[in-house]
Amino acid sequence: MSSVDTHDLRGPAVPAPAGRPVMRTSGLGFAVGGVRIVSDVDLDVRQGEFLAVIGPNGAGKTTLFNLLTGLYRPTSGSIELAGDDVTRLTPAQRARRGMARSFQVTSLFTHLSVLENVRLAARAHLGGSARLLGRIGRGDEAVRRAEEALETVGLADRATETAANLSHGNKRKLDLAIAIAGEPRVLLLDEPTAGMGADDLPPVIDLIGRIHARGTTIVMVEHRMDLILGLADRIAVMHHGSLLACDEPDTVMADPTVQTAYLGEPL
Amino acid sequence: MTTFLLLTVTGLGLAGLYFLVASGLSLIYGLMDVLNFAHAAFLTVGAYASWLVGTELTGVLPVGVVFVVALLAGLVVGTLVAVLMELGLVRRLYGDHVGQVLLTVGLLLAVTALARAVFGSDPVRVVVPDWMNEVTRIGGAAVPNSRLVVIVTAALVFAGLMFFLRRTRYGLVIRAGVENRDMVSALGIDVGRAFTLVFAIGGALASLAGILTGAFFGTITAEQGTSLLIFAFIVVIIGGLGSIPGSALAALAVGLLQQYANYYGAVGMGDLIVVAMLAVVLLVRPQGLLGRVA
Amino acid sequence: AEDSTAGSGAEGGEGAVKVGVVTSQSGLLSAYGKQFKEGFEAGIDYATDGTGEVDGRALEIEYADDGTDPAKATAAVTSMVGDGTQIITGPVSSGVAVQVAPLAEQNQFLYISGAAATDGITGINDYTFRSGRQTYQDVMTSASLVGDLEGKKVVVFAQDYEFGQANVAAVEAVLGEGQGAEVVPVLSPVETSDFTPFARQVVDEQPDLVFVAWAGETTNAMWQSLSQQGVFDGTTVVTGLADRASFDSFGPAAQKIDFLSHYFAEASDTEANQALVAYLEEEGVEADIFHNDGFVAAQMVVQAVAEGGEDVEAMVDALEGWEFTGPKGEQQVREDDHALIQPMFTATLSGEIGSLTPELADTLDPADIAPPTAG
Amino acid sequence: MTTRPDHRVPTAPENDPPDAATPILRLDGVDAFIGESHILHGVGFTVPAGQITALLGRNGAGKTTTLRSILGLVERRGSIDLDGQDVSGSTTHDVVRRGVGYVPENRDVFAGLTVAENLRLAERPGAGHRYDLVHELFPRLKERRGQRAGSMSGGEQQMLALARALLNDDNRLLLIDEPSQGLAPNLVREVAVALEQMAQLVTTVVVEQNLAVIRHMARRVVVLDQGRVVHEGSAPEFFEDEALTQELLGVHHGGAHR
Amino acid sequence: MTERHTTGTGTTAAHVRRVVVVALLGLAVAIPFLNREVPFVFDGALDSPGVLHLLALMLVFGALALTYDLLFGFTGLLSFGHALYFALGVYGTVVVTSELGLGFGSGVLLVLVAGLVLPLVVGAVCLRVKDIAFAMVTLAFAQAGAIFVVRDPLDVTGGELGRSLPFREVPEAFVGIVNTRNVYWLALALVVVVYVVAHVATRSPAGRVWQAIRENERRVEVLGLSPYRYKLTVLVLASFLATACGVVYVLVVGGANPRVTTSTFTLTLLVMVVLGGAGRLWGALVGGMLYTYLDHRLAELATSPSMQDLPAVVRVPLSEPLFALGVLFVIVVLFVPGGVAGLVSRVRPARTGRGGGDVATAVAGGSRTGTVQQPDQAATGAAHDGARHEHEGAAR
Ligand SMILES: Nc1ncnc2c1ncn2[C@@H]1O[C@H](COP(=O)(O)OP(=O)(O)OP(=O)(O)O)[C@@H](O)[C@H]1O
Ligand SMILES: Nc1ncnc2c1ncn2[C@@H]1O[C@H](COP(=O)(O)OP(=O)(O)OP(=O)(O)O)[C@@H](O)[C@H]1O
Ligand SMILES: [Mg+2]
Ligand SMILES: [Mg+2]
Repeated sequence: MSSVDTHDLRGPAVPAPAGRPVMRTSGLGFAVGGVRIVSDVDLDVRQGEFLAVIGPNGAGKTTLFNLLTGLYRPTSGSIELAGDDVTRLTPAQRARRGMARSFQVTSLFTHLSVLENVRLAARAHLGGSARLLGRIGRGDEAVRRAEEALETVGLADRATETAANLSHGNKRKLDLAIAIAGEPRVLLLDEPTAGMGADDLPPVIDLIGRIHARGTTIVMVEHRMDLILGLADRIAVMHHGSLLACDEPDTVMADPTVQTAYLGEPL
Repeated sequence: MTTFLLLTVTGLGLAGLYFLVASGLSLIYGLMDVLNFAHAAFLTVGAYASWLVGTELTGVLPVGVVFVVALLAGLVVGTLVAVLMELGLVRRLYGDHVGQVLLTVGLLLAVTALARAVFGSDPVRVVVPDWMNEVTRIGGAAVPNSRLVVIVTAALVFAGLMFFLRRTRYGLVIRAGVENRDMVSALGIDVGRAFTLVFAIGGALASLAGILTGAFFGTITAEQGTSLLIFAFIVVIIGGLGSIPGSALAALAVGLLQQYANYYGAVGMGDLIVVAMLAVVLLVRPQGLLGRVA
Repeated sequence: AEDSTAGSGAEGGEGAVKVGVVTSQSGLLSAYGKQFKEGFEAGIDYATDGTGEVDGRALEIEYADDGTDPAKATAAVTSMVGDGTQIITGPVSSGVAVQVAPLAEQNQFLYISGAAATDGITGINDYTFRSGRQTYQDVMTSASLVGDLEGKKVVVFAQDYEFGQANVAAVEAVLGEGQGAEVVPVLSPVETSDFTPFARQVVDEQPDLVFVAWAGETTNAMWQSLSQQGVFDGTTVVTGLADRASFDSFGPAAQKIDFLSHYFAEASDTEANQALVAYLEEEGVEADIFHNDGFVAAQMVVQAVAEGGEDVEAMVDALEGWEFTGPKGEQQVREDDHALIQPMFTATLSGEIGSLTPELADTLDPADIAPPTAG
Repeated sequence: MTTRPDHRVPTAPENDPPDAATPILRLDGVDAFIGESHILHGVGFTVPAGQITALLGRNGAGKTTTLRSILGLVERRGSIDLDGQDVSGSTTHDVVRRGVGYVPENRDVFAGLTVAENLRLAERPGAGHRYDLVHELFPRLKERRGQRAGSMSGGEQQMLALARALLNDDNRLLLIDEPSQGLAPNLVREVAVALEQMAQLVTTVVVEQNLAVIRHMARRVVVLDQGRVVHEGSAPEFFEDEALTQELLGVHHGGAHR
Repeated sequence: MTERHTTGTGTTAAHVRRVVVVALLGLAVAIPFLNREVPFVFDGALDSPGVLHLLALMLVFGALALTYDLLFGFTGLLSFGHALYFALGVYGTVVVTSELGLGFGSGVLLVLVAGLVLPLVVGAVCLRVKDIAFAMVTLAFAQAGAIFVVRDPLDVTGGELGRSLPFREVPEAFVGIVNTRNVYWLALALVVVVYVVAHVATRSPAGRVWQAIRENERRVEVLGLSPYRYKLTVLVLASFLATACGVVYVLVVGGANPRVTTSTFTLTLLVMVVLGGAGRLWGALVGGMLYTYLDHRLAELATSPSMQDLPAVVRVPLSEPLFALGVLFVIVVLFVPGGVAGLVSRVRPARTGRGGGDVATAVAGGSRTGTVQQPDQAATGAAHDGARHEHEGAAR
């Protein structure tokens, strides 16, 4: 399980100096049929940081992710990735610039094997995969990476299983494996731990921490504060589509509005 | 002017015919996501059943009565066949859309071939009351009464379907059932029955269309259903997934346009214009004119 | 004279001769194919005096279904010819005939095309003959139905496809250029479901003669539209009489139409026709339009074998210029292009719908309606 | 009729021995199959009326399959006794009509229908419909009546899934698969409270991965592993026993991360 | 460590398979020399022109079904317009050789170029929509093609009669019944070429992506691949190969007929692929061959004397081959998911686990989403209604 350390985990292609924004939105807004779902979000994500995004249900967190990855076209504002304006780029183009994500609702290739699911992701990020010639062989880099990713999330023993046959929690793990297999520059995780068993949580949290530690920028939506606090460099709080705050964990947690709007009384 | 009027009324008649064929298709497709190729088979079955009864009774009863009895008989047989098909075959494949499409393709091929083997490849003549073949003068245009019958029937079917979908729970049950059958039964609802009912309605509508097509053309052939099916598909798709008003609108557009284009345009414009319309509508508005979107 | 050799000289009998009959026994034109096949059997029975042998040579007849599909027809022909068959007769579909005819030239077998009406088969190559009539003869017959057409207006009402267009062309040539009539085509698309506007168009032209060339399942609807729009009030309407099953499709207009006819049982009383009708009666079938074509094909096969033995070139020679009496009457295979010069009929329908019977109006002299030499 | 949720955690009626309650549900030797896979092997346990039973186990242990086999959504064998009647041969809708509410793990809201339509579909004829309770607990659902359920956020869909199960007032048994999934912390608490308050009326079986949520609610636990019941007993005792939770669920220091 | 994932190399199963393939191919090549009757199966000796002709037709349709499988079975593109490209090959060859006087070789070359250009243009338009809409737009284009052929505005196609190939322009080796064996070998070569191309393509990196698109197109996009480009690639490839099939078809049959342009013909392709097993190349090949065989042989059977003694209830339906084929098809869809290929893999002992990199295995019978299995919400939502706006990422 801890073999991760020995893996050849590459850092981002061109490491930007720490603290420089790797992703930035300005005045980002999204509306459907006149309903504003995300409004005026100015967010700086710094190179190599771990940014947690919290907020009540329906605050606009997933929508923000969809805007960042290009699944939605913003109705206002712009998005920069590593200094370039990517507002108009397709999801595929953004992904090729080093953006990867996991989904809140698991999104898999259900009839393919678990390994093939991850291999495709790895392949996509290695680029040059539109070839009509050649075959996927033993020494394939993508296969190697895929196997690593599966090992990491603890699905290695189910590699040949058809993805549809996995239990819910295991599907969630596979979704995470797909996201990390591409060794992205920026990794967006939407509630990656939902549905995961208590015994699997520590290794997964551990894993996310390690991915972060090797320089990947991580933005993660998560409702469980206990999981966030140890990891996040900063916490962004969304509410009613706007960014309420974005600051150090301690500062955010001390904020009374966050307490009432989001956390409620302790259990 | 008279010609234009005639074109318009007959265009409406054609629209009515298209709508009758499309309505059952649209119902099943919209609610159950089954692109039901076998619709044309129901059409054929209903038409031939009605014809059989009609020829048996001709001479025994007055023509008007024969027509009504034959119509009812056709409806019953068509509906029954649809129900049996749903219970025996389609039911096994819920949740597998491609499988269902394939199944209905196979049924269409088989039923059409069977009808040809049994009834021959020559058209058979249907008995209709003389009145249907007479004309009514509308502003100088001699409009065949059968067209008026089709137009009125189509309007009634439209109203009936709207009632079924808007005022009863079935519309909801089936739309939900298509998305996730298990979850609907987990709400305590017998989805199977609802699906069978919709198939029955689809079969009844198809046989109604088949019988009226017979009245419209005066003849029935085994291939009639298949050739109308393509137009019905086009109507359903232009109108938008599962939207009955959409189908009605598209049927109107297709019927009228085809009639005008055939007359005023170069020969064969009618077909091409319909095909072009389909392509354009889909490329501009992939969900169709009134299709469901967010 | 055609069967003078049949049945004689069993001594001289050499090997059997294989004959392949390729028709539609399934598919769209299966009804026609069935007639052709029955007619052929009747013809063989007649031309060989019931022996099935020609000069002691047995005729080994093999039947195949082409499903009205050229691919199946070529497959069947290939298989038969590959097995040593030298005579093929068949399709009732012009589309199939067009595909099979070139094979005859490629592979040097005798091909007697069946009921296909297309003019294109005439003169297509040395090995191809026809046993039925061609479109040109249809049109010429219709010309006889009206008197002098000089300066009159003729509307051709047809479907816009090969068959319809061929009729338009023929009418333009025969009635237009030939007789000085003004020819106006009104073409409807093949797939049209409502003919009302086209019927209206026909009426609006105020023609003296309407020539209707129609085939297929929409016939009934078309006639209905024509009568509804009042075409029959004061205009002569002419069309071809097809098989019996189609009589009812003329609807209430049936008695008002002047028909040109290729063949119906009541049209002639030649010995061959009597034989054909009698043979079919035994089978419980009423003689119909394409029974003739099958019968004639059989006569031609017997003639070819009788004179040509096993040599295809000799068979061709035997048929070229051959004169004989078929069910329709005296006919001749024209030497130059293998057109079948034959009589045609005009007719009317009488009786009630459901029991309409054709009545002969006139028999046209083969020479008067002979098509121009093709090629 | 309406149970108003409040933010107080009600004290569990401690001196009410769980096993004394009459079981409303009893599974015995249940085998379940999905396609060709044999998923459950002789699962048996009882669910006493009037309280919350937690169904626990690692990912893939068979918790969801257990709930689904009670409902007849998977092929099953064995005896499933619901309120004195064996339902192991019944169709899903027949089981549900006996008064069962179900919240699936995937939420499984009807994405193409509106919120209102989703709820309307859940209305069981003959039962009263507790819209007031549902709207009180999840005001969002009232605001968004006309929104297509598929366009709702993850948490909002979860609210809808819960609301569907809570709607009918003749429910006797609730089967809830991971209620806290995707819900914000404040809502998790409210839902937990509501479920606890209703448990007296509606016996509840909850599958939950977040032990912090379940440990205060449940009176009994059933633990599954690889399709078999490996533990059944009182909840407080189970959660106290660190060695046991460690062994069966792989959790360290008593469950939560907090 | 996980089991190494292989694509079939090195294992004994692969060896066996290779031996079988080589043996079958050798047998196929040798058929024209085998003067042997196969009672019931064929009507005549194997080396007779009739049998060789039928075999050649079967091979051509097998190859055509294979090209359709690339679209439908592998990428999940339900196209109702595949007949268009086959018809392009068929009519193109006939028209170009009779009208342009380029000579046969250059004529065919021209047709093949058209077989690349047309799908590129039409596909670029059609692929802007998905699912049923895609099926219908392709149908519309194919209908336009069919109308063009039957209406024949340029006076080149022969309308509904069709047109025969001017055989004097064709290389002599392929003309006449005496040369049927050459035509047979040509068809065999076509199958080999199409199979190899399809095999290589589906095993290639791009081929794996087709597979993935079929499963979950949106996910593919988020991974950084453009589904549009991949779909266009497979559409052009399959269409081009279909055009090549059309060219060979003309040489086998000797002419063009509007039948190959109809939507019924496309439906037939669908039937062939499903009969054989969608998503398995050899399955589609077998399906196409089997269908063609039955289509021809059932017709012969129906007219055979032995049939005439059967009671009408049996004889009448069987007189229409499409009835038997339709029923057979229904049975396969209902009871034999995966078609012939599915049957075979069920009989054969399972190989090393499903899906271990073998894409084909994973999809055999994969055209269905089981009812029991928990639906993957996002995926089902997107799949069954492309138009619906999915909150979790409908691209707009
Ligand atoms: N088409 C739409 N019409 C109306 N409202 C919409 C539409 N699409 C999304 N919304 C609303 O936008 C809001 C933001 O949703 P989003 O999924 O971004 O929330 P979230 O912060 O991820 O919530 P959760 O924590 O529950 O996942 C929700 O309230 C949702 O209902
Ligand atoms: N469609 C399927 N086909 C085959 N096996 C399946 C299928 N669905 C689930 N399984 C298997 O059944 C077992 C039990 O699954 P189940 O969903 O009941 O687990 P669970 O305890 O609910 O897990 P989780 O906590 O992850 O939701 C798992 O091993 C899973 O792999
Ligand atoms: Mg969210
Ligand atoms: Mg579960």
